[in-house]
Amino acid sequence: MDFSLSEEQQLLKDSIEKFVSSDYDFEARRELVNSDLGYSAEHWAMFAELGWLGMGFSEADGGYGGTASDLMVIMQAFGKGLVIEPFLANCVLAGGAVAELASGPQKEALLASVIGGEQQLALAYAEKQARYNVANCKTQAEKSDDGYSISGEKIAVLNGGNADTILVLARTNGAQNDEAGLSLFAVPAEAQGLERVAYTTVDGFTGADIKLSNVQVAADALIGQEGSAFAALSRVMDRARLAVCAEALGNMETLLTKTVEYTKTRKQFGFTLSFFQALQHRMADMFVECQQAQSMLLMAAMKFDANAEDAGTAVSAAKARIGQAAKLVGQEAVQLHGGMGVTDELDVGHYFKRLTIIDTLFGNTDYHLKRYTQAMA
Amino acid sequence: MDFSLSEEQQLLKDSIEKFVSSDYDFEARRELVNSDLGYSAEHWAMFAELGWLGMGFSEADGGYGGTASDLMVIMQAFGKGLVIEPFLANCVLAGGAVAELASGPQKEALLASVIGGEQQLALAYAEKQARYNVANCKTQAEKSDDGYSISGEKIAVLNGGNADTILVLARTNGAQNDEAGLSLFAVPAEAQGLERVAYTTVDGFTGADIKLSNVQVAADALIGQEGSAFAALSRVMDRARLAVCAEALGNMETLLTKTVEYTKTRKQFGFTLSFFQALQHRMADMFVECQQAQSMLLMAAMKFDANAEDAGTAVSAAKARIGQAAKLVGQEAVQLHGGMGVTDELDVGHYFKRLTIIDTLFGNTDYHLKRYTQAMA
Amino acid sequence: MNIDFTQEELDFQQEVRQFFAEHYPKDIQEKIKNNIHPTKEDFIRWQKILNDKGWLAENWPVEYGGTGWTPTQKYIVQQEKARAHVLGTIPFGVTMVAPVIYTYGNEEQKKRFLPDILESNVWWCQGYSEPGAGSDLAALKTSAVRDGDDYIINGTKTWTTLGHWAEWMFCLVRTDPDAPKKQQGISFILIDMSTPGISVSPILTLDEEREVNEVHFDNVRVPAVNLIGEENKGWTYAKLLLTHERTSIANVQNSKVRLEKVKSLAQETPAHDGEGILWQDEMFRTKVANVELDLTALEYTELRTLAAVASGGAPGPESSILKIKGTEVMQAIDELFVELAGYHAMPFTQAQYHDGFEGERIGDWFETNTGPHYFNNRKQSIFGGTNEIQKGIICKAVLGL
Amino acid sequence: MNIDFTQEELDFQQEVRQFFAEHYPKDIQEKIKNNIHPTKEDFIRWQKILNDKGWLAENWPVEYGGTGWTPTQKYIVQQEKARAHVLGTIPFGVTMVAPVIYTYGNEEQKKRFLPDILESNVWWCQGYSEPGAGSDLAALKTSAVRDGDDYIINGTKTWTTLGHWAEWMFCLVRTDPDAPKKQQGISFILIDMSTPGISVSPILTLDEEREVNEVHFDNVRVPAVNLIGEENKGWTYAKLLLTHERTSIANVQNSKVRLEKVKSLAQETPAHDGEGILWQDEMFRTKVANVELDLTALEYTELRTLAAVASGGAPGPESSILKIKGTEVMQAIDELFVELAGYHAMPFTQAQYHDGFEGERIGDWFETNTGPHYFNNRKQSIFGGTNEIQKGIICKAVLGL
Repeated sequence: MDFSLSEEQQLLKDSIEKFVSSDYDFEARRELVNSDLGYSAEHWAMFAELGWLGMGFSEADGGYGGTASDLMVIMQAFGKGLVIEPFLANCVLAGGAVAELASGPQKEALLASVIGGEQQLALAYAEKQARYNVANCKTQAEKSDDGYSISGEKIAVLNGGNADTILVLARTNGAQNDEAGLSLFAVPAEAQGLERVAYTTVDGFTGADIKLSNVQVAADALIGQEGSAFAALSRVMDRARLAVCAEALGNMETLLTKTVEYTKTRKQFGFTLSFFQALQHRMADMFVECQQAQSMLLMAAMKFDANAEDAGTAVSAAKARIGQAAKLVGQEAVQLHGGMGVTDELDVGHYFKRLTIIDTLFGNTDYHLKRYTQAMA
Repeated sequence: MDFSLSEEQQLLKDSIEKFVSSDYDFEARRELVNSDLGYSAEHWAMFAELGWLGMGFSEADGGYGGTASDLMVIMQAFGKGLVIEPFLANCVLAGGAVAELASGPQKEALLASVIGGEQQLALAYAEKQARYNVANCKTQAEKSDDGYSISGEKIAVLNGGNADTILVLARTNGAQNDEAGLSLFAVPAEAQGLERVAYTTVDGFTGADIKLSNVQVAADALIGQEGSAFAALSRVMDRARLAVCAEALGNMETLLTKTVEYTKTRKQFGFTLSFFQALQHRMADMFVECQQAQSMLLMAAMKFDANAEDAGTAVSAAKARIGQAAKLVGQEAVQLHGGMGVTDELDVGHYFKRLTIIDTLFGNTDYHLKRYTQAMA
Repeated sequence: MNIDFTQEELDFQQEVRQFFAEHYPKDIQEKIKNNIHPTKEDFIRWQKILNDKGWLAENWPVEYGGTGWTPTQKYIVQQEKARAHVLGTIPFGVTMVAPVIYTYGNEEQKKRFLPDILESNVWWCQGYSEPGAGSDLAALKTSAVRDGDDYIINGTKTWTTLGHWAEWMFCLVRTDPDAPKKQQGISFILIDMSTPGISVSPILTLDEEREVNEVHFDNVRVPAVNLIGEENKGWTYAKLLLTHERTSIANVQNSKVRLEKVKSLAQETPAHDGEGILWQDEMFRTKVANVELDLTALEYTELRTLAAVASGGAPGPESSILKIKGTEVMQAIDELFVELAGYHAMPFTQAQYHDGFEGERIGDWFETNTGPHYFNNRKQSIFGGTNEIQKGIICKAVLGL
Repeated sequence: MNIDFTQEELDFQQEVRQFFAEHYPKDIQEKIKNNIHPTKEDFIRWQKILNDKGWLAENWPVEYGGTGWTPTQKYIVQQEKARAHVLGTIPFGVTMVAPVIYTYGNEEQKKRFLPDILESNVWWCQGYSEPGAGSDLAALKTSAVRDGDDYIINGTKTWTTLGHWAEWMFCLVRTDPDAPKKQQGISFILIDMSTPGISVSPILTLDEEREVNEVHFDNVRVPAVNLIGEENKGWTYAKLLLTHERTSIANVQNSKVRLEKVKSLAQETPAHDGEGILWQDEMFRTKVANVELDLTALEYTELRTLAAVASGGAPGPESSILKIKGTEVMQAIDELFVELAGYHAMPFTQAQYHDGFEGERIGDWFETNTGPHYFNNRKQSIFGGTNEIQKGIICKAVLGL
């Protein structure tokens, strides 16, 4: 057993944390959130140049990393700074699905452009009736003469508004809930019959709801084998869960630091807030939750990377427990900041919003608690 | 709507509280707990004389009260002093079952002696496999020439060791879980074939596990009609639940008072404990829980007395919510008393023990939360 | 003890129900049902209707135009209001400043201000909090210096709810900076918001709405006749108002209606794993049940408090419970809504929830508002005296700690 | 980062497992499995066996007879101990006083005391807490006044666990009552419990067991050679010991075994409504799951702490987390056991859980002990520095508050 980061991971961590602390101030971020693109193209190019966009992929896939612990290092550092660039959507979800499923040439074509930061991808899997069950898919892809015709509705497609290519999960076979019969298609965002309603999300990221009406794609739009998408996407989901757990942990660490700092400076009733023991003990609780969250994340990432039999359960354990920690830390950080905590002006509330949405992403606390409970001997 | 006590109830409350505060000190109680009888015969005679033992019964049944709110007044006051005399077993459980079920002459015979304090009763309904479901009864009563022959095993019979007569719930018909086919029998404690293992309970009360092997009773041992016990006992259970909720509230009120007093006198780090804000806020939480518990109890008692359609659900709501409050208040009282809280010497731990057992009695928090959840629209 | 309504009370319930059915504007009702933000005009229109019926000033003495309702009647009205999705009354005039005016104001002030409050002709706001003071309300610094028949006021107030709609403010100012205790030397004064030197700037909350404001005073000249009661005694008057604020803050009936909505939506919402409905999920049901238990307890705690007030007492420090549990329940319900919305808690669709939106809606009506509502409502445990302050009040005034 | 054991570690695991299978006395194992209180002789017998193997002093440096185990090896041993229901080692000698002796004692003291500790020839107890001091350990008043070659000791120690079995006590005494800070003027001294003037009286805990004691000193004459290190520096030595105490307090592996027991019992226990089994009850399963999540997190928090200690640091203030969460988890498991027992949590059957009981048992083996165990275990969050004290340490030493 070894809990330490590799030398490369430590360097990566240091460089992202340096970027975040010196170049990613909150007011600049606010401008990015309010911009048309919703993030900084310059940052994205820089991430590509520094190799960060390749850290989610193995060397075989043209990347420089690819383990869950690599992702953890990146996402935790991004979480500390509330980075809104679409790393998760491109390099974990869509890119991850391609890496899992695609054949050699497809992989090269798509992943190189992701790692190079030249193309924006999105993964459209969620449907309203499905909640957090990836297998529950009503979108249909019917074989047509020279390819497929896809129809259906997808919601909450991360980066969906900015994506050049959207990877759409569709059913080529089977009933609505079947794990078999799911396939993944690369659909150009500008394809005829594809309508997207893009939006900023409540936590400052971007997403889209997408409607496909008889969208025609060529046969080579199919990523990998027909009917083989479920297992691959399940694995992508678990990696994405670990990624957002790490991001949440970064969020929480920053909130704890900021809360401690704030209470040390803010005076009331003639004392700094940090003098009040009731508040002190609540910050101690926040600290304990952060530590427990860190432990769960390490445990789950290590099990995932070791291909442990119970890796999926471990991921759910982490998502559920970190969900609980995030709720406590997020709510307490806001509460201890008092009125300022609920203003748009201060960054604290925005960390809280991100934590709230992370809980929803890829199955909320209860979904994973239940998955864990069902696996429990 | 009216939340105030009647004049009689107020007088009753005052007189019990006076008895408890001036004549029921903790060391004297300890001696009673350790005595052979496990309670004070003198107290019992006094309770009878003052009419307290009749407060659980209507005037028609020879008593002086009989509403759930009457019971509430008594039990809350008893709870404040951790009174261990077997009021619950005699006047709520066994006596209550007789009042619900018995015919005129049977009633007179049994209830008069209970109200007069001359006879000790116990109600034997619980069976190990049944948990908190009264209908789940394996004990059988088979018709014999001149009466019934009863066989089965009962556990946790409150006052079972001291009882002169034991009211035994037995099946005269139907399958193990049927609500129909349950009958109640008055069995002399010394009947042949009745073995009892008496014990002190962990909270200082007394109880017994009872085994019946072909116990012969006469036909007139049957209380009320054959097969009619379930509805009556369900009602008795709900009254008993309200009674122990009231007792728990009394326990909690004393714990809050004692904890506040203790922290005001105990010094640490140069200050009284009450100076420490983290502890202050926890006592505020205890206060809030006591108030919420009081509200639930009033609500449920009033609905029960009004024969409201949702009275049963209201009782479960109260038992569940008060169970939650009791856990918080009991554990916090012990914790805030530090080492002293976990000693046998101090009364605080004994209140905590009683609260723990009250949660178990007649269905624990989760049992009632589930009953509530199932009734929820 | 008894839980039933009398026949008179049942009749009153019918009357209230019928009045709302007939006179509560349907367009406003639709907005409330659909979480559309009401406008200033909506509030005024409805309050005028209520006042025409004589039902606006629930807590005022009858002599000033109050209803004279018993606690049970008030409870019935609260129930019926929630049931009919009735728009809330803005408290700053009728609930907050009015009791101070009729209790401590002089005859002239009563005549001048109370009628306009009853008729909703004047929109009030509250000038208590300051940027530097936070929960330590009495540490306020906004100064009022006597100059002839006026006071000259300088300073900044903050968290001024709907201050950008207000024509008048009731305000705590420091008239004696040298008083030995900070609670002394504070005065209670009424300020015309159109007076030169006053500027109001928005503070956006986490839902990016303008609800609260900072109000700046730059040598603002306020006639001394606007002072309530005695100079330097303002803290006493303000405290009366704070307990009044707290007894109405539990919001029990609204929470009940919202919790019912959670239940009915859960019957239409797929379970988290997409199989069956969420209402069949025991984890979810248990959470709902636990909130409902707390809410039921709170309802009876509120009723007990109101009964105690009616039989003589002013609302005591026990009212702090109403603030603490009331806000905890509200926020727990917010969390349930977010959970119900699932992925559709994510889109930020502010315009959908304002008057006049005509675009394509994203998500079902409730979904995309759950996040902003949850975020905004974190203020509930902070504003109006944080829940920590309320616990402090319980410790000091009830437990004697 | 990697989670696997190396081949050497797997071999070690086998060795440990086999050793326990072959050498751990079956009669003691049966007691532990059945919650029978072990006797003093049981502890000594087993500790001697462990020491013969060289496995008693897990944390000592190798030069004094320690194992030299890596954190992973210690973790493996903990796992195997829990798995085989191995009786715990009494910490007062080998875990607590020994590190102080080999770190701060002189050569003569090391020679005199360490071998008897290793061989379990001498039973130690701890003399830290005092009736008047509570959590404020440094406020201790027991005085030691130099008189020739001796100290004369007067005062009272309390919560002395198993003090009635002890032959020696390590004790904090005040040697300078005039020191400017209360942490100064404290000395660390070793006391033969058979010295005249010492009396030990029981304090019963909530399960009515004698586990802790008060120890009274009435002009007790203790040779000055028993002083550890320098006079008035005892607080420094004591602090070392406190952090050692805390790293071993999480009890993760025992909690894991107990939680597994909860699960298996739940499969044999009827549900609360008597229909089906409790293990099928989602409310119960969810509670178990939540405890297990916390416990898993704690296990990795402990591993991280041990790894940090191994790579240089002394156990830092982070070890307070182990105390807080470790005891919370223990107590949560106690609650699950009480819930499992149902009505059979009620009978008080103390004698059943002591050596030599031959009467008729009431309830299944585990049931009637759940209440007393739960009550007794409330001490876990109080003794060894209350959880409130631990939070204070986090605030001060980690968060800088």
